[in-house]
Amino acid sequence: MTELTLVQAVNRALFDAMRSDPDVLLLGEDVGVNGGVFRATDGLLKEFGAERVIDTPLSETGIVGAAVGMALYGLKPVAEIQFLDFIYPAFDQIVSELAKMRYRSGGQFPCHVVVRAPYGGGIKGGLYHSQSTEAYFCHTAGLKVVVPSTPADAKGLLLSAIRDEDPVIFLEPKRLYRSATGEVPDGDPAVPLGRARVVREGTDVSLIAYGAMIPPTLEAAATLGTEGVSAEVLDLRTLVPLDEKSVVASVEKTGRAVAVHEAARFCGFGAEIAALLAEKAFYSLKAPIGRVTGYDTPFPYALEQLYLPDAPRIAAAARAAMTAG
Amino acid sequence: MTELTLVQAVNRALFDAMRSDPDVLLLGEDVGVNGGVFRATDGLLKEFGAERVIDTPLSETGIVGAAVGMALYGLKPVAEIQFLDFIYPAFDQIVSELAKMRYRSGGQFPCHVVVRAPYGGGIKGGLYHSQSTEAYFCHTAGLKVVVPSTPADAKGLLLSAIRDEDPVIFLEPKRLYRSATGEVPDGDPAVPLGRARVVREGTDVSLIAYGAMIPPTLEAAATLGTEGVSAEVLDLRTLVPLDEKSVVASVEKTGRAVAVHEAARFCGFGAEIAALLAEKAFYSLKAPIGRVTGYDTPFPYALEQLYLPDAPRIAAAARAAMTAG
Amino acid sequence: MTAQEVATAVPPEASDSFPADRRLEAYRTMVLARSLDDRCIALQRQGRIGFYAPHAGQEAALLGSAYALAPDDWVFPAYRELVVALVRGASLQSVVDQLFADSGDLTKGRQMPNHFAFRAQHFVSASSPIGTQIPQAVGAAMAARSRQAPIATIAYFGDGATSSNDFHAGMNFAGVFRAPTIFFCQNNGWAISLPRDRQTRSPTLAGKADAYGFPGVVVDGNDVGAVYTAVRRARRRAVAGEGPTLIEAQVYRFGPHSTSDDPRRYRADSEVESARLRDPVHRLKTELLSAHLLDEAGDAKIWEEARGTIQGAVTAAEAAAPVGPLSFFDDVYASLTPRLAEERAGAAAQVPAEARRP
Amino acid sequence: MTAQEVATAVPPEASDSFPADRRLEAYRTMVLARSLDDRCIALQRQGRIGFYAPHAGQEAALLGSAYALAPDDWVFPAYRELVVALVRGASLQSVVDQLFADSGDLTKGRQMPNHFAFRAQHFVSASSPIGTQIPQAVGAAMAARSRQAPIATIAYFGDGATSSNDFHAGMNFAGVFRAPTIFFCQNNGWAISLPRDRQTRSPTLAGKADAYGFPGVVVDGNDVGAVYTAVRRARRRAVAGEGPTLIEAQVYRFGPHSTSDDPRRYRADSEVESARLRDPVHRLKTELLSAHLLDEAGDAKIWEEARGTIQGAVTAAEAAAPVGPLSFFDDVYASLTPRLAEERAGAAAQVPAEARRP
Ligand SMILES: Cc1ncc(C[n+]2csc(CCOP(=O)(O)OP(=O)(O)O)c2C)c(N)n1
Ligand SMILES: Cc1ncc(C[n+]2csc(CCOP(=O)(O)OP(=O)(O)O)c2C)c(N)n1
Ligand SMILES: [Mg+2]
Ligand SMILES: [Mg+2]
Repeated sequence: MTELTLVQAVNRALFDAMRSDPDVLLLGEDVGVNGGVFRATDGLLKEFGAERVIDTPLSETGIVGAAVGMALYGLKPVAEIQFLDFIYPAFDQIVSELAKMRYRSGGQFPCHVVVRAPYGGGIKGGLYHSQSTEAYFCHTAGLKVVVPSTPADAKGLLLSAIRDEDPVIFLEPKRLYRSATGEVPDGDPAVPLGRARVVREGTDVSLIAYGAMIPPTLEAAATLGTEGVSAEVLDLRTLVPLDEKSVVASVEKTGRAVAVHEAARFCGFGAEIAALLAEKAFYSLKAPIGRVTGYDTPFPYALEQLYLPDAPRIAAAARAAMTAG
Repeated sequence: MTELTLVQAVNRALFDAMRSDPDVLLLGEDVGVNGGVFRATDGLLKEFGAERVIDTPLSETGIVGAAVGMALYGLKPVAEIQFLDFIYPAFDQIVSELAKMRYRSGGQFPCHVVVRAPYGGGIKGGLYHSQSTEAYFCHTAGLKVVVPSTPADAKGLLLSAIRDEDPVIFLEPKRLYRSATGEVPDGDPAVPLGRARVVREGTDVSLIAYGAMIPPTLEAAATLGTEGVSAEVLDLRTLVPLDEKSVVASVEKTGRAVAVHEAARFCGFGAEIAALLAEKAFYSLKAPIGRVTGYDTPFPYALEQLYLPDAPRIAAAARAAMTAG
Repeated sequence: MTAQEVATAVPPEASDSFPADRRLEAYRTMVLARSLDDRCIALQRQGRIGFYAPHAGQEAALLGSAYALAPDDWVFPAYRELVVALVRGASLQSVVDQLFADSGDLTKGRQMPNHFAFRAQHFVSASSPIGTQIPQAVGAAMAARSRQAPIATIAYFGDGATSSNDFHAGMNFAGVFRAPTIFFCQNNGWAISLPRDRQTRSPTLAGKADAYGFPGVVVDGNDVGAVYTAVRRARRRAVAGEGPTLIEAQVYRFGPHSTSDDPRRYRADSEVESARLRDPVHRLKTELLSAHLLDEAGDAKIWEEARGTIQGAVTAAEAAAPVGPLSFFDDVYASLTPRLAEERAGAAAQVPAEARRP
Repeated sequence: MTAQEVATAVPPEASDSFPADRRLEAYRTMVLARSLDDRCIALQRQGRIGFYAPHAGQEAALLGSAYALAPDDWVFPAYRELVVALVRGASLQSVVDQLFADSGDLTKGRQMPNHFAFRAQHFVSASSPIGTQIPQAVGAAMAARSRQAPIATIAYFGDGATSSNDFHAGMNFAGVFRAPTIFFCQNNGWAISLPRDRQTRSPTLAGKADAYGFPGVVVDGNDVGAVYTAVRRARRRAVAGEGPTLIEAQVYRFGPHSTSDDPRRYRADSEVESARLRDPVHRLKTELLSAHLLDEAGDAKIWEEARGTIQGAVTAAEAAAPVGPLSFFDDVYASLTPRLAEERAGAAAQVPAEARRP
């Protein structure tokens, strides 16, 4: 076990994956000499050389397009998009190519690429350094979508993502890059994709969150605890494939649910959670399903703290669920 | 009144808009000399000339990027994307620029562009001529999203979209381009954005659909009628801003809801409908909320009829809602 | 040194010439290709296949390039390259099965006709979005080099595709990383209704390579030998580590863009007629006739054989079983996710009984 | 005729030269710009503003181009062009208010520092995604022409942006439609840590214009007069209906990419030092000194005045009210949608009382 920050855990996972598999390689803007603008790839160029840690021109289309070609040939590229906000020039390659390659070829051409991207607000990044548009990718059949919230998960899930056979969009909560620290197993702590984690058990209300929303959700749960409300906190970890069973089981137990994410509300991931529960946990529901999310505006700069869900908003939604009906 | 097909109604709306406002212009691939691959822009080049009906190079980035610039300068461009499946090269211009221009400039630079695109399956188009990815745009604050289902609405909503002050993604159900015919008012039949339409009244279950899903939904409602189930059919027409009131009111009346769309289910628009109802119509709900949608696979070719929701699947979901509990 | 000069600077080798002993075989394949085109348009008109994108007028460019490649090279096609797949060893039957989307279709009936994928032939899955294969070909080339495989990759695309994002990205990456990639642009004069001159003001498409720091060459795409030589040389450059080449093969699309297109709306028949004077099939035939490798009787037989072969494949395809009714749930991921398994079970309950028969 | 030759073929005019009577004013602005840069980096280090992207080293390119434009021209900036806004009449206060995101900020505190928008100056809203302004500038130029407005649009971007999709699309559209657009590329040698030579193998960036059929010119971006002349001529071409021009102004970024960047990770101090020998501020000063339009005492006063002016603006910004706490719901659409109205009401209930004070 080593105490690491989340970004250090990402870095370790990349080191481990590249050491254990010569087919793994990295490409992206500023990932080599500069070690990544968040230092996630620090030291990798030195150890693995410029054929495996590739500083690319400023083209996300090129980064993902080339990664797709590399994967077709048999390598395991890990592409970095500097900020999730800058992934859209690669959107066509991701949704039209990467997501559909195995399918459209009748299984002849699997195409395993991991696309890493820091996402989310809380760093005063304004409209273009704060976005959280995981729903676009979750709605795209063929992609897996993973969001860690702790250093241990960041390492374990990234290792699993790199070893998976399917394309994975791996979203790193940049707000937690340095603020989240924790013990990380040294060996090979692969954390399986597709399994949610109960971070805190509870019986009255299920708070369903992921990524950078886990800390404020836990804070809300603690506050609720002092008020005699027992909140269960679920960290989804993998959005696709979603661990539906764990979500449904939690709400069957508690009867109340609040979905939390920082992305805009309308057609956000919380809508899928609500829809899932309104279908499969309907008879257990004791209260309307709450959503605590970013607002349906672009991500603001000066007022980001009002935009972002925080513990008081999450607790308020849980209280509303408790008193409903 | 004139009897028109849906694509003819689109064509009429473009004629009317361009005749009444010299600032309206069109651009896209094959829209001029060829009159559009579906003939939606037939005859426009001849009447309005090459400065207002612009055949562009093969670049959706260029089409939308240029349209944004034209709108900033004060014109009202209507950009055609040949198939919704090919909009992704323009995704960055749409979500990063078009959607956010007014906001990020503090209201100084409104940017009114209509992006028209035929969408949806049923024409044996396979993965890349059948998509229905409205959810991407609905999740993007700053965009309005409109989907007509009849010739009269196609004309009326397109006129409203062109006269609106905000960017509009206007999705045309290509499967209905020629198969849907109907009376279309001649004058200026603007149909306001943001209002759903009750296509068929009912008391037992609300079927909530839009675009090309309206005909099979009506067919299902008719079948249900013969079984003594009174189904209400709501045509949303505008997905953003959604007419939440009408949706909630219908389900408050019926107590049961089935959302229908051809897009993939996971994080699709139906999730938002379900989430809305699970929040705001919770106490009226008598049964789990159903979703009849495309499956979570890419859009197939040979088996598209099994992929697409049809009247039997919709009716089955409504029956399930009736017998639930 | 301009791009043109750089390309010329690659010293010619004897092996750059189209092998004389394969010219008749090439002609046979060309006739097969042309006949297949005619037949497929008819099949589509009869409603027996759903769509078709013809290659008539582009056969010499397709064949010349295909013959110049090595078996281990990787092909990144657009949608008019079925002849390339045939030259690389894909069976005519598997091509026709794809058009019919039957159970013999290696793409399992998932794609529209013309969107082939032949793993064994390193013929990568085609998609409809224009240009996306271009940076992929570059990535595969980089991957091959990093594994020390002495191969090249080739990306096929049209004049219209030069306007795409992916062309720019792929060309630039190839230049920067000196990828062993051949960019093979078939300039057939049109992108649906947009003529080449409205696609870009670049004097030639080949000249666009300058912007990425590597050579571009124009070649007469009706001349199978000239195309072969251009691709051989580009391939040698690539494998020798000298980097990519852009080849612009100037051809003409004789037919409609696809069976959904009516070219009379945007171009004069006379333009087509004059282009047909340079018909690559006719040209190779004339060459073979004057080299006494072929006579008219032999030619007639070749055409007849081609039609017969095609008829056999079509008959077999029409007799083939359809794809399994729930097969469209497979291959989304390496294995079914719980959600897909549930959806599949739901669909199984809905599929009408008659469709469920194999 | 190569692109270079075409550009040279535009006949020179007297008005192409930087007006002698504005050189001192230009120097004053340059000093203001440099001083503002230094001050803003300090403000960011002190945590008083959130971010800053410096322009030091690029002042002559910025000023030379800005002075060459007409008031009705439209500017499509990247994020280092605040000097251009100043030359066009935006107040220093409004620039500083944007950096502080206070209630004087015309962008209402919505964007990070350096992402300006000044409607009155036709200075279009900047965004972070690289290159997106380029086709927009082309569209605006097409719109202006269709309204018979005798203006040009100018798109500012960096060397890195030449790899973007939008560069390719915008350049190609401009060529095809002969748009009256000036593409002004400030090649400052770096795109964060990627040096120009790894960005593309194109010998010059200006040469990329060939691929789109219009001229490209290289200009010494440290020479305000040379930049002015190049932009004047490109503007005349544009307004005369002769189409676009790409200008590559060769400059050097003295500072970090932004306050988030540590350039020592990727470049040697010695490289910066040698670039500083060509400092554009120093160069213009030397010119003015030798033309006896300035002496050292006058220079010192200019610097002192600049610092004073900046201090005044900073003081005012720090005293300004913050933006209204619920203002972030405005301007998503022309008017609040029902959903946003509801969300706004919900947020109002949550905003702590102290934040609600104006
Ligand atoms: C991104 C994208 N936009 C639009 C289309 C529609 N479309 C299909 S083929 C085509 C023209 C392609 O022209 P070219 O590249 O010259 O190839 P050709 O068909 O002539 O072989 C267009 C516009 C598409 N498939 N993909
Ligand atoms: C699409 C996109 N990808 C990545 C980034 C991150 N990024 C910000 S500035 C920059 C480098 C830009 O270089 P250049 O165009 O030369 O402009 P300069 O900063 O040198 O003025 C990068 C990669 C971005 N803003 N947008
Ligand atoms: Mg073509
Ligand atoms: Mg730069």
